[in-house]
Amino acid sequence: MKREPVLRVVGKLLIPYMLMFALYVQFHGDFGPGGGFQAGVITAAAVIFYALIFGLPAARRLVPEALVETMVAAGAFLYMAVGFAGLVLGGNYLDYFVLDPDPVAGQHRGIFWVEIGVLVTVSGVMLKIFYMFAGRGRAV
Amino acid sequence: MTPAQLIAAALLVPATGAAGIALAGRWPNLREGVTLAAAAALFACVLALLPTVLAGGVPQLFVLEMLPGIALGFRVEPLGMLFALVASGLWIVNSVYSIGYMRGNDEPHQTRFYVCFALALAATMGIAFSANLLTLFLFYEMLTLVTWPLVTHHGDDDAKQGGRLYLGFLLGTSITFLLPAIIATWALAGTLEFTPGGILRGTASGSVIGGLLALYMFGIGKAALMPFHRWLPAAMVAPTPVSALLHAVAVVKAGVFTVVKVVVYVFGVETLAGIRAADWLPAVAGFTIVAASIVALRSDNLKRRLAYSTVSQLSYVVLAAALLTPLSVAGAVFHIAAHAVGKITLFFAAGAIYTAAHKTEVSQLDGIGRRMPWTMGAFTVGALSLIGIPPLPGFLSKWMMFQGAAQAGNGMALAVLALSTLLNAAYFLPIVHAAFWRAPREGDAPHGEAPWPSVAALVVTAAATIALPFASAVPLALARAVGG
Amino acid sequence: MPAFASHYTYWITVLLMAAGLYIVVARGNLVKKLIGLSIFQTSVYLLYIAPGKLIGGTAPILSEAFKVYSNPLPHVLILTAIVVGIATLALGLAIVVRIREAYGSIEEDEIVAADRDAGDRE
Amino acid sequence: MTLEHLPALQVMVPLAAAPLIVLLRHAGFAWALAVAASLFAFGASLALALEVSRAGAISYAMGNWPPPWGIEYRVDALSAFVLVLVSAVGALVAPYARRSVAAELPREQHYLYYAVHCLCLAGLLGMTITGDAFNLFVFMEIASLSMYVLIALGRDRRALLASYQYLILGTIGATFYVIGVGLLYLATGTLNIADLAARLPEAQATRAVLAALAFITVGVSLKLALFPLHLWLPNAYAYAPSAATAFLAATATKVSVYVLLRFYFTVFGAPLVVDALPVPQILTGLSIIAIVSASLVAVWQADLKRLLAYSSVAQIGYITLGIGMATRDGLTAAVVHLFNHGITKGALFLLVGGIALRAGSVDFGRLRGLARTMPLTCLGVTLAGLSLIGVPGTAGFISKWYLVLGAIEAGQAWLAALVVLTSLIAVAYVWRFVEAAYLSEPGSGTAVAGEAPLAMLAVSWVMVAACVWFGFDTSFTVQGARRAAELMLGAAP
Repeated sequence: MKREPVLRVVGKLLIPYMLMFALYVQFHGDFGPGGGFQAGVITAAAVIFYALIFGLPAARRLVPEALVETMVAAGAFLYMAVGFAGLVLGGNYLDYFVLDPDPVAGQHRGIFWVEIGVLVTVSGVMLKIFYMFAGRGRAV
Repeated sequence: MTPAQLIAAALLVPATGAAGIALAGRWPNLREGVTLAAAAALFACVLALLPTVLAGGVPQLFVLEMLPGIALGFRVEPLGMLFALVASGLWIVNSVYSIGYMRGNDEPHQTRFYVCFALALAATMGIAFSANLLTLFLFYEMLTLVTWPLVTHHGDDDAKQGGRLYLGFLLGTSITFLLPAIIATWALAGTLEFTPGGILRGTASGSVIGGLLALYMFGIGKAALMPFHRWLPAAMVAPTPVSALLHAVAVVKAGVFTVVKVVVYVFGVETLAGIRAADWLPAVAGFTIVAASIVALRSDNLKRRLAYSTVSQLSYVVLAAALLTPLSVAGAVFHIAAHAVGKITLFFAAGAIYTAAHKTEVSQLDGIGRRMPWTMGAFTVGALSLIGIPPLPGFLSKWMMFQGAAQAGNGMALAVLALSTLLNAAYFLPIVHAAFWRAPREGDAPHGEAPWPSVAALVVTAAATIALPFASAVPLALARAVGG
Repeated sequence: MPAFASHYTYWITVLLMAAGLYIVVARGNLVKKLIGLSIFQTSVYLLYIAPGKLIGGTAPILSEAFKVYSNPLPHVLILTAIVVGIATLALGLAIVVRIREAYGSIEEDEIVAADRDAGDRE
Repeated sequence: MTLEHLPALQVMVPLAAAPLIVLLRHAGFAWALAVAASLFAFGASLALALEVSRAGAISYAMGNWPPPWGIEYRVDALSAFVLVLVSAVGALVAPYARRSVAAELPREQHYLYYAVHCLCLAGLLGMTITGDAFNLFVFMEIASLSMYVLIALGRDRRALLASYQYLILGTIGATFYVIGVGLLYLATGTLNIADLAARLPEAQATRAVLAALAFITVGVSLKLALFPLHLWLPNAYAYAPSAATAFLAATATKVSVYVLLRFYFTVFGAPLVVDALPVPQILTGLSIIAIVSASLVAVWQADLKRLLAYSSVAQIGYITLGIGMATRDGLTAAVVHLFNHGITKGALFLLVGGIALRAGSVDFGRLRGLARTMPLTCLGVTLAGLSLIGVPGTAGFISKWYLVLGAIEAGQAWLAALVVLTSLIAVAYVWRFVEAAYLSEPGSGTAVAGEAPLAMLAVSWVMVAACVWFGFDTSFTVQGARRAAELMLGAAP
C-alpha cells in the first residue's frame, strides 16, 4: 500500500488526530467514559495504522521494539511507583489520599499518574502483540 | 563423663567414625585404623555405662521434641545395655576379621563398606538406647537403609535381587505393619515411652490388643518370623563380615530386641498374660523354629544353612518372650547374647573357608578340618553352643526357656524346644563330622588357614563362647533385671 | 414475562459457556481452540455485567438529578477480566505461532503424530 | 513504617522487580534483582509468620479503603504458613537459576526468565495473601500466565505443546473459578473472603451457592492437578527449564491447594462442605485413585523428570486425602504435607536440574552408574527420595504420621493401610533411581563431567538439608499446620 498516494495522504492527515483523540480520552477519563485503557489502545492503533500504510519496517524505525518493551515495563513500573509513593508519604500501599494535603486532590493526582502508567503499558502491549504477529509468518 | 554424655558419645562415635573413614578412604591402613579406633572407643563408652545400669540406674538423654509429646530421646535399661554391649564388643572383633576378609578377597568399594558398617553400628546403638517407640523406629529404618549398600555390595544381578528382597521385606513390613501399630499405640495410649509394665493396659479390648500384637510381631521384619523371613537368606549375598556381624548379630538382634522391648515395655507381660488373643504367638514362633530348622537341614550352601539356623534361633527369642514368664523372658534376653557369640563364630568360619579354599557348599567340606584346624575348631565350639551342649552359653539360655515353658505349662513349647535341639544337632554335627573325620576329596587345591586377622577374630569369638558361662554374671544380671 | 424469559441473559451466558467449552474440546485446530476459550471467557463477562444493570439506571456518577444507577463494581471487575483474557489469548497465539514454527502444523493430531515419530526415531 | 506495610511489600516488591528487570535488560542485573526480590519476600514472609503467631491475624487495607469495600490483604495462620513455603522456594530457586538458565536458555532470554520468575512469585504470593476473591483470580492469572511462559521457555519443542495444553486447561480452571466467584457475588453482594464467610450462612443452601461451590471446586482442582484433572502436569514439569520445574513443582499446586482449603473451610465452612455435602467422600475417592494410579504410572516412566511429575500427582493425592478426612489431624496432615512435599519435590527437581545440566538428559539410560561422577547429587536425590517415601528422620515421615494418625482416629483403618501400602510403591520408584545410580555400570551415555556447579549443588543441598531438618525439628511445620487446622475448623480464638 506504500504506493497509494490517497492512503498516504489520508493517513498522514488522520494519525495526528488519532493521537490527539487518545489524549482527550486519556485526560477526560476523570470525568466521563475513557481512561488509560482506551487511550492506550487508540495510541497503539495510530501506530498500527502507520505500519499498515507505510510498512512494518517503517513503523519499527519510528517505534523500535526496544522502546515498545520499555514502554510495557515502564508503565507497569509507574503504576507501582504511585503505590510506593503512598507508602513513602505515610499511607498504605496505593493510598491516594496522602498524595496531596487535600484528600480529593490526592485522589485526582493518584488516578492521573496511574492512568498514565496504564496508557503507556497498554499501548506498549498492543504494539508488542502487533509486532510479534506481524513479524512472523512470512519467515516460515 | 556423665551418663548422658556417654549415651551421646555412643551414638556419635560410630557416626563421626564413618565420616573419618570416608575422609581416610585413600589410605587403607589409616582407614582401617580409624575403624578399629572407633570400635574400641564405642566399646569403651558402652562399658563405661555398665556400672550405672548394674547399680539400677537409668541414664537418660533427651535431644529434642520430634512431634508434640514425642521426643527423640534415649534411655539405657538392662535389655538395651546387654544388646549394646554385645554389638559394640563384637564390632571390634568383626573389624579385625573384616580387614583379613576384605583384603584377602580383594573386594571392591572397601571405603563404602567400612562407612556403612560404622553407620550401621550407630543405628544399632540408637535402637539399643531408644527411650520410645518413635526413636526406635527411626533408627530401625536407618539400620535397614545403611545396611542395604552392604547387602548389594557386589553390585551384580544376584546382589540387586537380594537387595530388593532385603529392602522389600524390611521396609515393607516396617512401613505397612509396624508404623501403623506405633501410630495406633499413640492414638490409644497417648504416649510411646517404654515403661515397665507396659503402656497399653486397659486402653483397649483384648481383640484390639491382639490385633496390635500381630501388627507388631509381623511388622518387626528383622525378627524374621515366618512368613517374613525371606530377606535373611537373601541378605547372604553380602560379604561374610556383613553376614556375621549384621545378619547374625546387629540387624536380627535389633529385631528380636524390639520384640522383647515391645512385649515387656509396651504391652506389658501381665497385660498380655491376661488376654487370650496372644496365644497364637508361641505357635507361630514354634512353627518358625521347626520349619526353618528343616530348611537349614536341607540346604547345602553353608551360609544359607547358617541363615536359616539364624531364622530358627531368632524365633527362640520370640517364643521365649511370648511365654510371658519371668524366667523365659530372662532366657530370651540371655539368648540374644548367647546366639550372638556362637553364630558370629560360625559365620567367621564360613568366611574363612571361602577366603582360604573358595568353598561355599557343605558337601565340599570333607576333611577341611585338617587343613584349617583353628577355623573348624572354632566352628565346632559355636555349633555345640547353639545345639545347647552344657556348659556352653546356648545351653544356659535353653535351660531357662525350658523352665519357663514348664512354668507356663505350655507343652507345645516344650516339644518344640526338644525337637529343635535335635534338628540343630542334625544340621550342625554332620559338618563337624565331615570336616574332621572324612578324607579330603581328590583334586582339591591345597590351602592353609585364612589370613591371620580372620583366624584371630574367630578364635577370639570361640573363646568368648567358652568363657561366657564363666563370666555370665553380668549378662545374667541384666537378663534377670528385664525378666523382673 | 415468565421467569425463564426474564432471565434471558443467563440463557445466553450458559449457551456461550457451553459453546465455548465444546469448541475447546472438540476442535483439533489450536487456533480454533483458543477462539473457543475466548467465547467461554466471554460468557463470564456477561454473567457479571448483566445483573449489574438496572433498567432505567444511569452511569454511576453522583448527581442530585439521578437516584437510580447501575452497580459499577462488575464493570471494574470485568474490565480486569477482559485484560486477563486478552493477555491469555495473546500468549496462547504466540505459543501457537511458535508451535507452527517448530512443527509446521497447528493441528493437534499432526503434532502428536510428529512427536511420536520423533520418539520412535530416538 | 516497613513492618506494618509488610503484607503489601511482600507481593509488591517482586511484582515491581519484574518491570525493573525488563527495563534494565541486563542478564547479570536481572539475576541480582530477582535474587534480591526473592530474598526480600522470604524475609517478609518470615516476619509475617512470626507476627501472626505472636499477635494473630493481620489485615491490610490496600489504598486505605477499608474492607469489605477495598481489597484486603489478610495474613492468618494458614496463609502465613503457605507464604513461607512459597517465598522460601523462590529464594532458593533464584540463586540456583543462574547457572541452570545460562546453560538451558539463549542469552537474550535470560532477563525475560528472571522477570517472569519474579512475576510468578508475586502472583503466587498474592494468591496466598489476598483476602479478596476476585483479586485472587487476578493473581491466579498473573501466576498462571507467567508459568505458561516459563514452561514455553523449555528447550524441547514439546515444551511449547505442554505450555499450550496447560494454558487451555489452566484458563478453563481459572474461568470456572471466576464463574464460581461471580455466583457467590450474585448471592451475597460481596467479594471479600471474610465478608463472604459472614454473609453466606443467610444464603446457605440456595442453588447458586451450591453451583458456586461446584465451579470453584472443579476450577481449583484443575489448577492443583487433582485426579483426573492432572493431565497437563507431567508434560509441563518434564519439558520446562529445570529451575522453573523446581519452582513450579514446589509451589504452584500447593498454592492452589491453599485456595481450595480457603474456600472450603473459611468461605463455605465445614458445616456445608463436610457435613451437608458428600465433598469429603468424593475427595477421598479421587485421592485414592490419584495415589494408586499415579504412583504405579511413575514406576514405569523412562525419564526421571516424568517419574517425579507423576509422583507429584500421587503426593497431591495424599494432601487431598488429608483434606477429605476433614478432622484436625487430617487437616494438619494436609497442611504439613503441603509444606513437606513442597520442599522434598523442590529438592529433587533442583538436583535433577543439575543432572540434566551435566548429563544432557535425565533418561534412566543416562543415569547408570551416575553415583561415581556425581556422588553428592546422587546422595541428595536418595535422601530426598527417602523423604518422598516417608522414612523416619525425613520431612515426609511427619506427613505420613499425621495422615495415618488421622485415618486411625477417624476409625478408617483401611485408609491408614492404603497410605502405608502406597508408600511401598514410592519405594519402588525411588529405588529405580538408586539402583541405576549406584549399582549399574556406567553406560555409554553417562555423564562424565562431574558434579553440578557449586552454586546449584549448594542450593539443592540446602533444600535436602531442610527435608532432613523438618523430619526432626517439627516445631515450625507441625505447630504451624496445627494452628492452621484449628483455624479452619473454627477452634482457634
